[in-house]
Amino acid sequence: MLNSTQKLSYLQAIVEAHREEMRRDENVILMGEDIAVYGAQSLFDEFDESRLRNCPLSELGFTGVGVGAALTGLRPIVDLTIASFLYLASDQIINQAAKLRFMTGGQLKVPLVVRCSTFYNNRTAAQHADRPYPLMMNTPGLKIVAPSCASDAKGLLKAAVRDDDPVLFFEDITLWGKKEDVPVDEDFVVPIGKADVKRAGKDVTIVAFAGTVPPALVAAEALAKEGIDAEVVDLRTLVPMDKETVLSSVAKTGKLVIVDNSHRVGSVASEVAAVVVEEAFDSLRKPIQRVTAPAVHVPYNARLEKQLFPTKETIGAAVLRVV
Amino acid sequence: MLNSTQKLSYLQAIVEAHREEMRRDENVILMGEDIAVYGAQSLFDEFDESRLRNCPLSELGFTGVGVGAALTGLRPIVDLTIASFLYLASDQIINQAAKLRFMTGGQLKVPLVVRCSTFYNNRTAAQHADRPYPLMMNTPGLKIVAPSCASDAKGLLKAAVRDDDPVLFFEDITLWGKKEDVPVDEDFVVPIGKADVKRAGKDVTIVAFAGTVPPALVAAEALAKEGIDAEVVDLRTLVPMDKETVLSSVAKTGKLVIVDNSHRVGSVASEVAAVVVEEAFDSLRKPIQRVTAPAVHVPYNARLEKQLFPTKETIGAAVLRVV
Amino acid sequence: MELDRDRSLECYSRMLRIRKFEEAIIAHHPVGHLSIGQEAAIVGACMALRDDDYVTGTHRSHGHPIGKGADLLPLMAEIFGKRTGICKGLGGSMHLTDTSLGLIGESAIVGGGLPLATGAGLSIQVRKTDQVSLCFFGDGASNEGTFHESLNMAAVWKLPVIYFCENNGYAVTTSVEKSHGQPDIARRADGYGMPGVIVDGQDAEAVFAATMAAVARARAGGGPTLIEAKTYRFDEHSNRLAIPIKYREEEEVAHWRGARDPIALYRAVLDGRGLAAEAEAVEAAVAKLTDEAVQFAKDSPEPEMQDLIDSMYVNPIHFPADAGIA
Amino acid sequence: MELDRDRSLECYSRMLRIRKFEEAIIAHHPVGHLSIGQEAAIVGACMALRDDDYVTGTHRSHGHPIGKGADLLPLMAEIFGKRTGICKGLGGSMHLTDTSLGLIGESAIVGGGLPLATGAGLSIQVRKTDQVSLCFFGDGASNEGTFHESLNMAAVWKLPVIYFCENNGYAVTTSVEKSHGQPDIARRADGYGMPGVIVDGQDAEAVFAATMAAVARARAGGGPTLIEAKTYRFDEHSNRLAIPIKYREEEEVAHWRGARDPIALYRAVLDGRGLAAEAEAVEAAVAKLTDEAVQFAKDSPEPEMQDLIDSMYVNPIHFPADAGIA
Ligand SMILES: Cc1ncc(C[n+]2csc(CCOP(=O)(O)OP(=O)(O)O)c2C)c(N)n1
Ligand SMILES: Cc1ncc(C[n+]2csc(CCOP(=O)(O)OP(=O)(O)O)c2C)c(N)n1
Ligand SMILES: [Mg+2]
Ligand SMILES: [Mg+2]
Repeated sequence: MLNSTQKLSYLQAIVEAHREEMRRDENVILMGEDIAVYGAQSLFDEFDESRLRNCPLSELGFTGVGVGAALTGLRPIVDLTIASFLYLASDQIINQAAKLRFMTGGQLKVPLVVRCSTFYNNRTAAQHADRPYPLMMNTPGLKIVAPSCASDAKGLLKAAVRDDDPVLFFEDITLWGKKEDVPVDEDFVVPIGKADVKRAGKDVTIVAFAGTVPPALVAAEALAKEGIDAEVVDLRTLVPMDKETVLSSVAKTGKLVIVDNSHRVGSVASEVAAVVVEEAFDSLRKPIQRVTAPAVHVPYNARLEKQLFPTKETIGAAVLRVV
Repeated sequence: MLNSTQKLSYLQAIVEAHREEMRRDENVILMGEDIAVYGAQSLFDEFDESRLRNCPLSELGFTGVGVGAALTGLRPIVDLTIASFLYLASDQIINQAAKLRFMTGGQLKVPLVVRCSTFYNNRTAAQHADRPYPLMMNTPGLKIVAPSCASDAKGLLKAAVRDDDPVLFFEDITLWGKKEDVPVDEDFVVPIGKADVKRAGKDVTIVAFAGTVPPALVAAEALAKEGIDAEVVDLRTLVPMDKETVLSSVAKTGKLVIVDNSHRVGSVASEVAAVVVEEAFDSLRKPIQRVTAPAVHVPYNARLEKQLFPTKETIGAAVLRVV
Repeated sequence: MELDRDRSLECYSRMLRIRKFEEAIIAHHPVGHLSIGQEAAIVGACMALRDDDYVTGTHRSHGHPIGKGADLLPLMAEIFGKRTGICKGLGGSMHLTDTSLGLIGESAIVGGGLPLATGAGLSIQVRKTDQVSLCFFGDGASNEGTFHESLNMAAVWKLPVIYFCENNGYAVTTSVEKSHGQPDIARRADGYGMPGVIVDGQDAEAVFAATMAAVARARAGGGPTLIEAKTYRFDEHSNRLAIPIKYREEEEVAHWRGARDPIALYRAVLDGRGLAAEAEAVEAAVAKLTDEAVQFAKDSPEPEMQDLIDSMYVNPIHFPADAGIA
Repeated sequence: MELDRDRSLECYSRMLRIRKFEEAIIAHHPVGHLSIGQEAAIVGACMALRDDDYVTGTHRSHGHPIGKGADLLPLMAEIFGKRTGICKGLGGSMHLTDTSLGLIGESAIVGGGLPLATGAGLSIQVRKTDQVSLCFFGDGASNEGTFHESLNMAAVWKLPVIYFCENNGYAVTTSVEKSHGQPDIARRADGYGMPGVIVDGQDAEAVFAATMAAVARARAGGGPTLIEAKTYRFDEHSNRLAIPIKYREEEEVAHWRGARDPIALYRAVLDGRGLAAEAEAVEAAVAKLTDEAVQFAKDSPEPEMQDLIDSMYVNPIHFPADAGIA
């Protein structure tokens, strides 16, 4: 099977990762609300309902149940479905999952994956459309990934399931349908903590992740036509961040544009900017540009909603401000 | 009473702010667990239990009750007591308090204050010692304040109670006992969104807030003896941040050290750094230094715990790296 | 409890307005979660309220404002995302909140409205008015922690709140049987020392009677009540969500649609009271009103970025300057 | 249910170990929340468990590991914040978690242990072992949303979980009467379709019997039980918290301390069974053990930054390099 690939959408790749990991290890289970509705119905053909738990609407409770199960031999994947529900579960993730190993002096481990999907540009308005990537970045003990394509989604989810520490997995629904050739190797994993240079370039660094990678790549192609050679670094992991890849790209280009669908203040982009200005100040030749959603809520009206998120145009414009 | 002052501790100043605002407006109420234990017992002498609600242990619920009360004519102050419990209440703050005005097209307002206290350096270990300032910075619609002294605590709390938007008020227990002359004027308010230059200087800017201001000031005095004239800017409000004061200080000094008790990754310090590198790049002459708690949890052991937080020594050392 | 002639026709009209409003949505702008099948539960409850009583609702938000008597035009414009919408096109289908009639939030966060309604109850008690607060929520929502925390607080403090569960048997694809330790949500009330009442949610006047009793108790200072109306959602969970599995039997759906349609049932009641002609007049009026609402929505302009900005803060600070709006 | 001779002496020993351990804390290192007065509830419950059964606890964390039979020395060292502590001095007084005896977390977030214990129950069910999971929590914790969500899930899924409420009448200064819609926490079980049992928490063997029944039910696949042990905290909420108000009557405290001391009561039971001499031997042994524990704690070294670093991750990535450790 090595080296063969399979055309899968981002969401199918996620489901495949479940299937392979559930086959590999009978301690892997999936928990969440209406599992079948969120893409995983085909798993019911192969696995028992005991390992596919449709949960009551109790996000804090079932996330904590996942933690307790992880403490006692299982490797649960908890699907919170829409990322705007993460707040409800945040106490069990921050105060329990991220801390229990530490607080017990290393006696315990919490091999838990928490999935959630950012549901923006989908006309569901402010209570469904958050992209709360930054929410848990400040919490030590957690790993946070946010893939931008089907292969990375599959490989990172498999890495997350195999990791003995808790991992928060952000999916991007604007990518759910995007198809790609995905490795079928059942041991294909994408390492947590490694960024990926999705396009090499020498004039400017564009750091992006999740749903901002596709427009960043399109912007880079458009800029290439104007003779500007942009490097697009896909973070893939938000925590622990692959500083090395970002810093060495900036060392080369001297200019940095960070693209992030989260709101501007306290964003992932802010963290990247802080790291770079602290550690690569001497390579920086221009002000860092953060291209983010503005600090306003997401409206229902689709035309307005669309205006909030970074596009190839706003990314391109930011690059033009610094090259 | 104008211009007179009264010696009050930080916690007493907070209680005085409650007293004055509760006298001024009968719609102001206080809700929380064991109110009397958290400093406000003297309010019971003056106000009815109807306005001083000892709540069951239901943080998400009673915070949401505060939101509902704010929507319908009251101006509740919800005391979550220890900031580590904020996660439990975060959904009602983020998805309701911060969004309801927006989502109803401006029909509603949410004059709510949520208090919580950062409980670090207090030997209570990781589940009590968080300083989750960054947690809600990414949420539009909220205002977030974190005073560093008794006067600011009183003035900002009064401003928060009078504000028609939801305000999150972070207290710092390492400051609770610190006394100061506090204005007794019942209309003394400290405006939200305004930083305060706590010490003027020309060589380097130290941005601090809450419990990091006292060691920053001590460090600045020590540096003065070595001929380094540091300016200490107390942010006071984290969101909406007073960029102007920070940027004009950096324009003068060209060097920036940010001191923040939150964990390093995704910290308040990161946001300040991002703003400055974006908007004042040309004035910056040295790498920005973030002096923060490291990205590890807070241990019970007091000697180790103490090593995690910025001190006058680590602040001084950071300044010396850039001057 | 029988409604008098005028109120019974108003009740019928509101139920019909929900039905026709949503049929128009299906025809003209298919978004959102429909209340078709649940009209008697919603309107029966609202008929027991005054205009100044508070209501919180859910993602299934169309019925509640209509039940409370709201004007259809701004509601329909909201569905279309227009500036003339009740929420300026910013809230949309899950959030039809008409505050002029005491609605204080339709929460698309399941269970999110329970504390809000409880807070309105607290506010009433502190301000010493004789209003009440009614909280609509679903069977699924009753498993959220907010349900527990809210009902307990209301019971301890004897708040004037009516917790009204629209138990339609399912939360998306998950049945009450598969998600609740036992299926009668009202039975949970006893744990809080609160009365729990089960009522036929397809019978508008039965719902009205149960709610009237709870409202009377609340206004008299007797504290909260939990009412569980057994009802049914005729359509799928949401117009916009494909459901890849079969989670309820076709016969079950057919039975409720056929034998338990609350509008048909109430029409029969009105007929029995000799009000057939009046009911027909209501039907004509509602049809006309719905058409008007669709036309109004279609003709209305979309909101602009400035509307969005204006809706963020009462007291903006460094805003919008520092918000990073492109 | 009467414990046999050896088990009754073990029960007495564990109760006494809790008492003496905490008296030593008061004398030598006054931190934390004491379980004095609640020993029968804790130990009675633990006597019904096997070593491989799971337990979660609370901020009042000393009793649970001792009740489960843990070695006192690492527990005392933890109180002192030492490297030889059960949690290397990182967890401390509210978190005495000895995982070798199935303890999987003493949560200082009130209510935080309820989902963890439920998750252990799920794990048992998926892995098909015959273990059970027992969750200690307080009366105050029963008002957290996690209580509701956990009990309901356990009931739906028939998980082998015993929810054991140490109802000591107060959460800090707030009485059950002022914070619960009605004061019997066990009465909430019915809402989840789960048995709810009230037991005298000062009577070790009564608690043992009630827990044995719940454990048997759980092991047999019968699902969860809620047990409420009515007990009392003899001391203040925490050694470290000044309480500026009077929230309980001195007579009440005196009554429980005098007439309802679980250790005195159980000693009388043993005496009645002719085990006075054996009980005295237990007392001597516990006194000696406690002294040893204090000495061990005093003599032990403090943890270093490296211990802290080593405890963060199983699989560290860019760590500690990027953590910003000074
Ligand atoms: C906190 C939260 N969890 C999950 C969802 C996704 N969701 C939307 S509606 C719904 C089902 C709600 O069921 P119920 O309360 O019975 O209301 P109904 O849809 O039947 O009217 C779910 C799971 C949500 N919006 N909020
Ligand atoms: C979520 C949360 N809220 C508040 C607190 C502060 N607190 C610590 S113990 C306690 C009282 C707990 O009462 P109960 O559950 O009855 O346990 P007891 O202390 O009586 O053993 C409170 C309010 C906390 N630690 N966690
Ligand atoms: Mg339902
Ligand atoms: Mg208690």
